[in-house]
Amino acid sequence: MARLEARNVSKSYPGVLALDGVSIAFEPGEIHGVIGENGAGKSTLMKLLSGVERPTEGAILVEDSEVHWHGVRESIDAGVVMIHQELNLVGTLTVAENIALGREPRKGLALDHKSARETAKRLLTEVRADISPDTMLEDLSIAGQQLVEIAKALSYEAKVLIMDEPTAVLSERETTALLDLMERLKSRGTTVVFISHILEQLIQVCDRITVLRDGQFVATLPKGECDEATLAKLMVGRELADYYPTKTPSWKEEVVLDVQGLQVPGHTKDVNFQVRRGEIVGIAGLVGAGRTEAAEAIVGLRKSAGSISYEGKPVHFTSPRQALEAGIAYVSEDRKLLGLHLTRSVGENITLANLRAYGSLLLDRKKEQQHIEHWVKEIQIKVSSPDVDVQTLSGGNQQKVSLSKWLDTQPKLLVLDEPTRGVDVGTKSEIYYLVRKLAAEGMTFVVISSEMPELIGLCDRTVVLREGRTVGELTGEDMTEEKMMMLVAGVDA
Amino acid sequence: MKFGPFMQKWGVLAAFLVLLGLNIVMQPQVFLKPDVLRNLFSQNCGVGIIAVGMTLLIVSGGIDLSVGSLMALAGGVGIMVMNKSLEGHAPEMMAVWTGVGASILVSVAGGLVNGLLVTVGRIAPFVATLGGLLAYRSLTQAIADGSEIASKSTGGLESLAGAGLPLPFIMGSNHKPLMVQWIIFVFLLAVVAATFLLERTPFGRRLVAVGANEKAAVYAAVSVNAVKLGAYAIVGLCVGIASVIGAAKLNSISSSSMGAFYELDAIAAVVIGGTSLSGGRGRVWGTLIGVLLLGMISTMLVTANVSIYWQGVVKGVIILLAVLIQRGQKAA
Amino acid sequence: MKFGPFMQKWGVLAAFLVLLGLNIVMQPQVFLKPDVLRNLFSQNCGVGIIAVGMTLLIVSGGIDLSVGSLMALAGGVGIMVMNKSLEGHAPEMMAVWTGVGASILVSVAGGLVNGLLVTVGRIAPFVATLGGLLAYRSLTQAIADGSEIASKSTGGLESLAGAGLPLPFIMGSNHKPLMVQWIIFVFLLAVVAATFLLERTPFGRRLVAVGANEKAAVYAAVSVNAVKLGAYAIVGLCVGIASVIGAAKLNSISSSSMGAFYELDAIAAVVIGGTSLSGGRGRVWGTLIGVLLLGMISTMLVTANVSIYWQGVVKGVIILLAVLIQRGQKAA
Amino acid sequence: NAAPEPSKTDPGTKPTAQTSGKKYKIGVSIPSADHGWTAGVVYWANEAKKELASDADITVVTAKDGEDQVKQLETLATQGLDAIVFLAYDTKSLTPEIKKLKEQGIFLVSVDRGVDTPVDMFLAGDNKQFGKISAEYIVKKLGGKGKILVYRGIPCQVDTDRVDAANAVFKASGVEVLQELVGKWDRQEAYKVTQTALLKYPQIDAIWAGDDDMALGVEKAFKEANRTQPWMLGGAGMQDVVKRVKANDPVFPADTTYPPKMINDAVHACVEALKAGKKAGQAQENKTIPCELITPENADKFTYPDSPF
Ligand SMILES: Nc1ncnc2c1ncn2[C@@H]1O[C@H](COP(=O)(O)OP(=O)(O)OP(=O)(O)O)[C@@H](O)[C@H]1O
Ligand SMILES: Nc1ncnc2c1ncn2[C@@H]1O[C@H](COP(=O)(O)OP(=O)(O)OP(=O)(O)O)[C@@H](O)[C@H]1O
Ligand SMILES: [Mg+2]
Ligand SMILES: [Mg+2]
Repeated sequence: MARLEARNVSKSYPGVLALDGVSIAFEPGEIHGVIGENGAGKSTLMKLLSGVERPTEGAILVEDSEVHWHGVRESIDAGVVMIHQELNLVGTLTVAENIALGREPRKGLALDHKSARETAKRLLTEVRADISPDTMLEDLSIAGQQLVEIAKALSYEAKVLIMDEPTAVLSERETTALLDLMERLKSRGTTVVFISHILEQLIQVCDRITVLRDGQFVATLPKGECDEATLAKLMVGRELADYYPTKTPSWKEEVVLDVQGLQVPGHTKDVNFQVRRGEIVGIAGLVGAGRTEAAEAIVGLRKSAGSISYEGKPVHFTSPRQALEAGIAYVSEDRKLLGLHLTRSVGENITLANLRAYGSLLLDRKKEQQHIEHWVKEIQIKVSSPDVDVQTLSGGNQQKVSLSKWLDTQPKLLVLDEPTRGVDVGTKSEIYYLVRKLAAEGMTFVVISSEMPELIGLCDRTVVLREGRTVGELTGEDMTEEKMMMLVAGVDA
Repeated sequence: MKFGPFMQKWGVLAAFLVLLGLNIVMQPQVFLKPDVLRNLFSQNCGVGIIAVGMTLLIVSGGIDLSVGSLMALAGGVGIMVMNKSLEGHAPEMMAVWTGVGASILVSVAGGLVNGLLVTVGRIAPFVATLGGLLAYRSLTQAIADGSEIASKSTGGLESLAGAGLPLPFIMGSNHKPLMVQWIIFVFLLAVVAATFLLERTPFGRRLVAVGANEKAAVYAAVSVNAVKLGAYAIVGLCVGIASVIGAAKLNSISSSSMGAFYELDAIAAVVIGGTSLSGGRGRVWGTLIGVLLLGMISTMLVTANVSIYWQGVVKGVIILLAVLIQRGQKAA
Repeated sequence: MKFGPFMQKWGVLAAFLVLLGLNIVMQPQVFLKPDVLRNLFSQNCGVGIIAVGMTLLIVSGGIDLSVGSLMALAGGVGIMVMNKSLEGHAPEMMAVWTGVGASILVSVAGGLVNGLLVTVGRIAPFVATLGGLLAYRSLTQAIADGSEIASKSTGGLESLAGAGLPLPFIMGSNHKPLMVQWIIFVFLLAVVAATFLLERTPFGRRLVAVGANEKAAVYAAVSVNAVKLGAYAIVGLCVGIASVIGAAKLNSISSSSMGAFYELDAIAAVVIGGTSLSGGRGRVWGTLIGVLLLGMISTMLVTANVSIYWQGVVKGVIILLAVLIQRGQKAA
Repeated sequence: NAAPEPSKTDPGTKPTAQTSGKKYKIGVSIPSADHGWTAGVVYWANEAKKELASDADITVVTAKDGEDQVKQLETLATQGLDAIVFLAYDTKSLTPEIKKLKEQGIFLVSVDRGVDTPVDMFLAGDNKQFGKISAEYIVKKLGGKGKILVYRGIPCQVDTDRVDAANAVFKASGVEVLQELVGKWDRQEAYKVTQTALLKYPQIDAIWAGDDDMALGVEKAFKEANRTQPWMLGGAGMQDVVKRVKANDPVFPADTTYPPKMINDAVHACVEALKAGKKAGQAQENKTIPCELITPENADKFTYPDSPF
């Protein structure tokens, strides 16, 4: 008897058929992976299964009886809990209060803070998060928030726990802890549904993996039959030959950016690195290493001390506008809050940073349209029309919009912060090729990433930060996961 | 704590104390009298209680423009019910309390109507309650023929706003122990209750959640509509209490001027107090100081004999200064 | 298109047309007169132009409560400058246009002050402009001693609001071709210009971006402060134009009542028109309909001889109904 | 425009109305009830509407400010009215519109405040006289010396006229005006500012309040503070106060008339004039409604049991 099942469900949004007659069943005590390209319908399917949205057609069944949920309360009562792809927490409440929200423990009339805090502490320990329950949520990094989200989901003690790309914002250490946690949940009989674009993780923990493509069910493979090549082929519908582009060194000797002794109060103490023209430089580090802050300081988003020189001249930008005028652009890791205008259209988002190129008084809408179409095609943004709101896009496609916004400004130096977070393998590979191609044409890249294979596969060189300091640099043959891991975590070889 | 965050947190209090200090220095003969402080509280009880309720509502992401009109309506109905009771020869205080009950009933009902328009009707709070601002006032004028509704109570109603506790050792300007009216305690009680509600109860935490991130609240299975409705009902209750205080003070209500502009004063006090108009964060004690600050400006305009034509400039500038020293705050 | 989204988009227009239809059916002798429609436009030019500016400001996430007071101040200063000019024996129309210039100067300056308080001062728009609401009005009363400021122009100032284009074939109720005053064209021009600005220019895109997600706008290299300042200046300009229209219509301005409650009417028109008070999306044509809808309610209350005491109820209920049919909209 | 042009708007009704006593269409435009006295005006206008229901079809509209009043008059003008009775919110602001109405041949009756152009009938209240006689009474009763408080209303021409006239009298006498307080013609407001003023002034001999509503608020504040109640003189002949004057209440030895009923008189006069065949555009007929001092002796004359003010 399946614990949770979707039978022939379809879901349509205005202009989009997101799901087309999908059937899927989850058994007790299994870890079930779900994969598919961006926009394949994974999140939509999970929203139907967790009562957030209702199917246009088909049925949802819990232990073989059909359910018609009207809201999250009912699905939670039935034992189905979902961690959404986008964070849904309250910034102005503490971690403990967020975890307790909706089911606060009481002492008389009042909220029982002590018990809420203890529960939070216990759950945070379970997800291996070193976070105080009294921290304001908005003071946490995205990774921290994601861990809180997971802790909150655990607190429901659900029978089915759906996790929609929980690892996208986590670094190695937290990811490993999370995969462990899944195993423990499974041994307690919980069903875990796990969505991810990192196939390696899926293969490691899943008992079965279901593949979706274009809103349709493709296949469900048992553990033994899953390997990266097969899965990728099922997802994309073709063979993925060379995942990373070949590293043809395209850089020149000229140093474009030279950062020396960069200090961002409270975040970095001594960041040093150089970037040459046409080079792709990676920056590795654990969450909290200060990579994002260093990048933000460079483009004028944060106050900093130390020296930065760009194209041979010392610079000190006080706003991204100045940085952009000099040719430096920064793609934020937090696409939801900082990278995108969710309530505006795809097209508007893509051209926002580059409006000057479309006229100073009047917008050249034809030219704008051409550029928008170019990017939608170039990096395969799956969208029915560029006029729809970005918030209706799937997570990975939103990431692509954020990327296009900056590519459209044609910067000389582009700083990418977690550029492929939530992007499917097929498109990821295409983004790598695009970056390589642009580098060959003379564009310079700084790539901040928590995925080591990505840094290794894409970058010419990787700078490692630890606790706000540059602790090393790896090039060529030296760029291996072991060496990088050691530098990142500060354990001596 | 650094200066910036310190001021962000305590700036409104600092502004209040500075203004009080200035007043004491410039007019010691008035501002050193304990009566002044007592009056400051008693005069601003009504708008203060409403502002306290409004704080909770604004934290939840709502707003209520109808409070002043609803106050007139509730007060008017209350007095009429009381008068009817008295005509039926009910004992004075019983009639008075019947009237009080009617006022509270009307105002809570009014609050619920606002809440239903916002939740079930899915109308933006600003417009939903703008309708009330117009309609409740008009209704009051209709039942009062545009004029006053006078109470037929002989002292009973007034007693609600009078009397109180004498403060030992502290002499009022009439050389008798200073009386602290009960209504001041009601106001302070409202402040304490709202603080408790906001910061110590599940409901309070849900108010914050709904105001800060409605979707997150939905996903956490919080009944968003119930929370919102609750917030509007609380404002209604506060309006009801304020209407009783207003009616008791003058033993009558004016259908056209009672509560006029209270919405603006209450919202101003909330915002000056450091609560963000965009919801999700707020503090009741700040509102208390905001109310007292606005009240003190009014007192000051009288004692300093500021020309009527310049009063607005003085008031406007002081408000801006009070808020400027809290700058760095998130935009409301 | 389904009914829901259709109504969300066109509901306000539907509400307007339904109300117009009802009025025509119930009072054909009034509402079939072309004068009535003409008056609807001419009477609401002033508040309409301000509402148009306010739409852009609200889209950018701001709000301006000071518009009514600033209008009085700008109008007052304009008339005084004109009178001085006339006393100096300047030619009538030159004096008039000098006054117009002064009004515009004052109002744009006032708008910029608001903008600076919000951007550099980092004060929440609501409070920043609440200060202006009080201060500008008070300043006007101070320069006018609380009474009216009469123009010394003999017809020149009035001519700005008079005359216009005669409509061929359409007769007014005085049996002469109906005159469409220039100010109506100014209003319509403002609507077109603002629509264009919002939808066809980089500035408009930035306004929207700042209102929808200010932080993301900063990250997208938008000069947020410049955009906000621009929005406040535009509102200032609109206020200036409205003040000239107001002064020209009345050949005087009343320091205490000119522009009173314009902030409320303008904001109401914007919200009724479907622009979200939380910023990031809005439409100028909706505001136009919102202004006309509110104007028609006022006209209707006069022509239908609704009892004075019930007018507020009627107005409130119609506003709510007009917004109810657009429901499903995001809360403002 | 000496003779009335034949009605241009609604040829059907006007001639018949004039000849056969059929219904006149009359518009009444007044400020909205934002304080006690204007509430009285609204009440009396509505009374007139009822009283004259058989003779005239009366539309009463209230304006929230001067501009609003202009708009309402514009709208009324499209209605084919025989006459308009108005109490100007702002006199100068209304003048251009009144000129336009005149051109349309509508019979115009101005009440209380004059506009800057002649109309057909003007029932004038006299705010300057109001200020003068009330102040003179105070000076006389105080014997030319003493300390008083003056209460102002909402800033506008009426308020300025009353207060300036009163102040002129006080200045010329030995009576000292301690302070002008702002009571906005409202009981609550006056009560509030008095509470504060009481802390400042140990001795107050009398009160000049520009309106009875304020006087009642002042009285309440004194009572609450347990202070010796000074006597006071308010204005506008509010019924509660008139009753107390009549009963020889020491707090209210007298009052000044400024009856909101003037609007009612005006509507009646207007209908009379129309019935008598008076036409628009002939000479202006002036009536001044004198401000009188109400004393216990003549109080009966000013009693209207049903009036809300
Ligand atoms: N609210 C909505 N309105 C319109 N279209 C929507 C909405 N939500 C999702 N869609 C569309 O449905 C399709 C499936 O989206 P979904 O989010 O389920 O993809 P996904 O498989 O989770 O992709 P990703 O890996 O990028 O997260 C997409 O084309 C998306 O644009
Ligand atoms: N020393 C510290 N003490 C407390 N909190 C810190 C400290 N350093 C960083 N943080 C918090 O942790 C977060 C770390 O994220 P940050 O973006 O700086 O790291 P990162 O190196 O960019 O890693 P990632 O991009 O993987 O999140 C910051 O937002 C900050 O709030
Ligand atoms: Mg997804
Ligand atoms: Mg980072």
